[in-house]
Amino acid sequence: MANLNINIGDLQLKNPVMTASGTFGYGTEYSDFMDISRIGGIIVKGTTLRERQGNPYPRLAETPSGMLNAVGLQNKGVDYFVNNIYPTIKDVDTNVIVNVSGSEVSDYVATAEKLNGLDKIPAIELNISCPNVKEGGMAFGTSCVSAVQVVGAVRKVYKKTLIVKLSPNVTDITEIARAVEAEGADSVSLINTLLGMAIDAKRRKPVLSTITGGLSGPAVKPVALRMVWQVAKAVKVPVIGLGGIMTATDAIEFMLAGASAIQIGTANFIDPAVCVKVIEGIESYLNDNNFSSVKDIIGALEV
Amino acid sequence: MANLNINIGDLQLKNPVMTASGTFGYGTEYSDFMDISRIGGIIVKGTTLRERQGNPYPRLAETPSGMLNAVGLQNKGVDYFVNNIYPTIKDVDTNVIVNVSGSEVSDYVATAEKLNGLDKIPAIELNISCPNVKEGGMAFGTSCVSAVQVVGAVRKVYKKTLIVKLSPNVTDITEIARAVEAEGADSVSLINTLLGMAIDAKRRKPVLSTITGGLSGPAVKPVALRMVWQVAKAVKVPVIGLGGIMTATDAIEFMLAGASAIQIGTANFIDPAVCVKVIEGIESYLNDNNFSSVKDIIGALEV
Amino acid sequence: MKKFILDLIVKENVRVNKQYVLLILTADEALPPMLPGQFVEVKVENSPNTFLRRPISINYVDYKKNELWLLVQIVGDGTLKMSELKENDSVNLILPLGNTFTLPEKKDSKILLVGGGVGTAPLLYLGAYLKENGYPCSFLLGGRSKDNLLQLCDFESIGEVLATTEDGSFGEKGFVTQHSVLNKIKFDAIYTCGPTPMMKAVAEYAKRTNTFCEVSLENTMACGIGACLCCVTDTTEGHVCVCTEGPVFNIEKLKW
Amino acid sequence: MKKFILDLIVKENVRVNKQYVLLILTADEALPPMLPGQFVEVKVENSPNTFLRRPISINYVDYKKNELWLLVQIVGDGTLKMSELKENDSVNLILPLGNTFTLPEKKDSKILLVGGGVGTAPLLYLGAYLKENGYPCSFLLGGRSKDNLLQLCDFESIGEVLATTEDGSFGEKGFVTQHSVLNKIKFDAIYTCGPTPMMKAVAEYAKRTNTFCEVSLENTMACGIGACLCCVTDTTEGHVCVCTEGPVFNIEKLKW
Ligand SMILES: Cc1cc2nc3c(=O)[nH]c(=O)nc-3n(C[C@H](O)[C@H](O)[C@H](O)COP(=O)(O)OP(=O)(O)OC[C@H]3O[C@@H](n4cnc5c(N)ncnc54)[C@H](O)[C@@H]3O)c2cc1C
Ligand SMILES: Cc1cc2nc3c(=O)[nH]c(=O)nc-3n(C[C@H](O)[C@H](O)[C@H](O)COP(=O)(O)OP(=O)(O)OC[C@H]3O[C@@H](n4cnc5c(N)ncnc54)[C@H](O)[C@@H]3O)c2cc1C
Ligand SMILES: Cc1cc2nc3c(=O)[nH]c(=O)nc-3n(C[C@H](O)[C@H](O)[C@H](O)COP(=O)(O)O)c2cc1C
Ligand SMILES: Cc1cc2nc3c(=O)[nH]c(=O)nc-3n(C[C@H](O)[C@H](O)[C@H](O)COP(=O)(O)O)c2cc1C
Ligand code: FES
Ligand code: FES
Repeated sequence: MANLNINIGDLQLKNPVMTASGTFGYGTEYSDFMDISRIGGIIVKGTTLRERQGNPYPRLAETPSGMLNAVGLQNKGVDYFVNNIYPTIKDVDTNVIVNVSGSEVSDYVATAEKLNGLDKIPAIELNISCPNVKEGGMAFGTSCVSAVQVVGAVRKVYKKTLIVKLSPNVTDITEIARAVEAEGADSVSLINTLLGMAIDAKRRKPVLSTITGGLSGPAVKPVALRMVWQVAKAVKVPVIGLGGIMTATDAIEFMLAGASAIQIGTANFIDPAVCVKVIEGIESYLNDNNFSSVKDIIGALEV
Repeated sequence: MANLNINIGDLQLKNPVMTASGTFGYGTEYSDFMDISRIGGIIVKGTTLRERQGNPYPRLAETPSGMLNAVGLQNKGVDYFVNNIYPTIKDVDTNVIVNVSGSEVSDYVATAEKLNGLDKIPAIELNISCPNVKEGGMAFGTSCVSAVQVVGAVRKVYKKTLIVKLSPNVTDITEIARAVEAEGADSVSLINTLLGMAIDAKRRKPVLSTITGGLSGPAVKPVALRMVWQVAKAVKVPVIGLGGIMTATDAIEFMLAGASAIQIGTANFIDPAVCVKVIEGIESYLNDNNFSSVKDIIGALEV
Repeated sequence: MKKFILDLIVKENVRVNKQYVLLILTADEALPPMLPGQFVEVKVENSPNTFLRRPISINYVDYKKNELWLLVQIVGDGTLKMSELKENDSVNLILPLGNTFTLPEKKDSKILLVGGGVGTAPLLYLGAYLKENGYPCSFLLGGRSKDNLLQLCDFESIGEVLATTEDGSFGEKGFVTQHSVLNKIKFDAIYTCGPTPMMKAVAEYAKRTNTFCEVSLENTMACGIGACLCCVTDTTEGHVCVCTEGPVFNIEKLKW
Repeated sequence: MKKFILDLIVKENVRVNKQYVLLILTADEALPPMLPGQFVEVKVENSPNTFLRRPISINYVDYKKNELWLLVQIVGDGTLKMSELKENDSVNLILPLGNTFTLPEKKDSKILLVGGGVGTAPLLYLGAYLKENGYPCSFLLGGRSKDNLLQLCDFESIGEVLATTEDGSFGEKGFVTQHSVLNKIKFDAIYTCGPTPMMKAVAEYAKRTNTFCEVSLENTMACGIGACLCCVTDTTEGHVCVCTEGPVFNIEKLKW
């Protein structure tokens, strides 16, 4: 039996499969469908300093092999998370990781500080790549200067594993990856959604209330895979790959490209039990191909 | 009957439907399937100063709702085009436009100069966005400085309609669009392919000989639509929209987002007669919605 | 309520008319408990244009026959493919999803179920459920013409059926909110599902007459289980998910 | 040759074995002329994983019955969906595509057609075409076991059939290039289609024995008509498109 353990900084994963923020609620939504403690890590909803109502409806457009969302970080704020949600999820026997977002550097810092004290939250993922909010969000992740500011500031106050989630809406993602690595990020995760748009030709209106939204799903997989490949060569910290993963084969492709772990997002909507299937599929692949550890396939692409 | 005429600079199109470079050969390949003179404009293969063999096989990977290609500008060079191909296509009763690529600014200039003399070529499209060549190509289109260099230099020697084809692999496409507009481009066309990658998990090898390739087809439509929307607001010259157009409805979406004309690429492979269907579909839409001219829907999105 | 991912079997696909099919699904194992107002998320196979699951209301559950009924209106590729399902085909569902209607306290309440178009789908199961629990109810169904009134016989077997058609081909001529019963009887509870303009008109009537009223909303959905936050509606409590806090809402809570 | 986009009708879908089906297609109008070695591009419907058309060789054309035969090996989603086509289903094809084999000048030439796996598909039509034009030919077919030798009866009705199987269950045991006939007879022309290693071995034999030899290549294709330049193979003349300058190539031209 192949060993599926993977470490991301100090974070110990029982397997490389995590859930992508914003697609898995707080985990409990999926517990009817599978044993969620089997998942390597659960990255919960984007959390901000203060409560956010998110964007108006409609927030969703279906696209060829994908979807656009414009949720806009709806959440009840970090205090509510700490007081009301954390107690209900802290005993899930896996890593619960909080995805943190903000409109100002100080928001990120304040939110990270509050999460730093939570025993059962071993890591946070800094979302500097949300395309669906007017201020902050993606703006931080599309220039090295601002990415460095926010990561540097959070690194000072946050002592556990710090993952930084990168935006694909950039000319050179390796530049940003290297910049946040230099600021002390323990890992980078990519990709967040691609900025896209849908139009209803009949009504001559945008489908989304915000006109543009974030594209996810299999449609983006080729772009995500390319970026993971580029970033894995550019940085020394472990890379977490995501974008359009639907099957174990997809997950394996990301790991071959250089990802140490992967996240599953949109696929959860199509099959709420997909995470365990991917874990099992990776295990079979390793066994069938005589790999003793999942580490053996990280970056193992023959080029 | 709605009027379908559109002008792009001095270029007069009988309708806004063109074919995308590299997907329609020299046009004649499709003449068994439809009357190609009905198409508004035929943009022929990427042409370079000297003959190019392109990249090794494999050059193609199928992806969810799309494909990756790594052709790498295989063509026999501009002299061969002028002497051998031009004579066979110059009498097609539509606009034949040459897509021009190069590895150095001087290549672009020399190629454009040779094409400037051809009577029946009313326009060229400068490809500063090919992701499949090592030198030049996309590199020119991902920084304002280099885009300005090549467009400025070609503008000096090329007197007819100059279209510049933009790369979507950038942080801010409007910046590049404005820069090339300032250098005298008569129009911008977008998007070229998104840089992507495909992996064969079984063989643990990249699918393409070049590892990465260009993503096209419906998968990229949401990104293309968003970029056309952004660029149409940012520049005054007409915008030509493309990326994943399969149907008349798709084409209309691009025009509502601000495109004055559109190009059809990958869809030609699925249905070699798609261009005339799109033309007819646009005409029906205009008639059904009481628009007297196709110009009425350009940028007519209600936001 | 515990949710399941199940592969059900098509027992029968009844062509109701050009636009509608009734899918009668079954399974080897007993179907789990489901409440009126709840819905399922259908995985559509063989449809390149259908990436996400499709939400469909629970039209009826026959526990004795172990049948789940879905009434499907063909509007796009996803529903078209559902309508082409054949006997013994397998179809993957997540169920049961969403909340349910709030029943009145008193069994002798005057209850009206108002439906239009495919919105009548959840009302059949609601009516049957009310009846089973000892609540008599009446139906007020609206459509463009008689052809658009679906499952009339099924409704009639449960309670009184009132109707309006725009062309007068059945029941009273006009819209549901113009039906004479609304001037004659003061109902204790109204439950409604149908096109938004219809539900808004019903809600207005309920507010005017101070009647308890719940509406069942539609919305575009991705997950159906409260994970994605794509399906919100604006309420007095802010944005809430239609898939978990709805689809059934008291009109007092909506910002209509 | 003029190319067409045609909707053909499935007249019969013959299950050859677990891995193979034979699609017999027809049309109301007379099928256009097609040559051996040419192929069609099939549009696969209802398959979310199949975006591009799929190239399939012309297996046989029966102009009298107005039938086009396609022999399909199920390897992925596209060919699986093709294998599920039912009588009277419509299937959209672009045809005829590619070049053809070069026939010898002399009718009494000794001709051998060597095929393996699904690569025997174009050889049936080539054999029939040769026969019709007065050229006798022999077939040398290879497979893992007898089950893998397809359409044996059809081949036998055209000419002599020699075979090799890896397990010896039919013909001689071994690979096609080990067949004894190759040591006994000096052929004037060899045409081959099958797995690349097999074709390379045949080409080597042909070169060694100085025999005229054409191979039919496979390749991943997008357009099938020479427009996209995705399907190149490396030749003495540089990169050329398999879909237009092939699929049939003289081995002298290939860089094997
Ligand atoms: C809780 C709930 C219960 C539902 N119950 C039923 C039911 O019992 N029977 C039934 O037939 N349908 C029901 N629907 C609607 C059904 O989900 C949609 O009709 C279906 O998703 C359309 O899928 P499609 O692929 O056929 O159409 P698409 O190709 O997705 O869309 C076709 C057209 O329909 C419109 N459309 C798509 N989805 C919706 C929607 N949710 N509401 C309104 N318009 C839409 C699109 O804008 C487009 O114009 C319900 C929806 C919800 C949210
Ligand atoms: C000129 C030509 C003629 C052909 N004639 C026939 C024929 O008569 N009968 C027949 O069954 N097949 C034929 N093929 C092969 C056929 O096109 C492929 O098997 C088919 O495209 C696979 O589609 P799929 O969706 O089922 O598999 P996919 O899901 O696309 O692929 C499944 C597996 O098959 C491999 N594969 C895909 N395409 C090819 C290919 N072209 N060659 C080799 N491996 C491939 C993939 O790498 C993958 O491992 C021909 C191919 C060409 C180029
Ligand atoms: C509905 C939805 C909500 C999302 N919310 C967040 C979020 O709050 N924070 C974040 O970092 N990413 C968010 N994302 C992005 C995903 O985490 C992921 O990066 C992206 O969807 C690509 O992966 P996928 O193709 O597997 O979905 C969201 C995506 C979707 C579809
Ligand atoms: C096989 C192939 C070859 C291409 N070659 C060129 C080229 O030579 N020059 C160019 O500017 N774009 C080239 N492109 C890009 C297309 O012109 C177009 O920008 C892109 O495919 C997006 O449009 P689509 O989704 O409609 O195909 C090529 C695309 C494909 C698929
Ligand atoms: S559909 Fe995902 S939260 Fe409602
Ligand atoms: S498949 Fe397009 S050129 Fe051959």
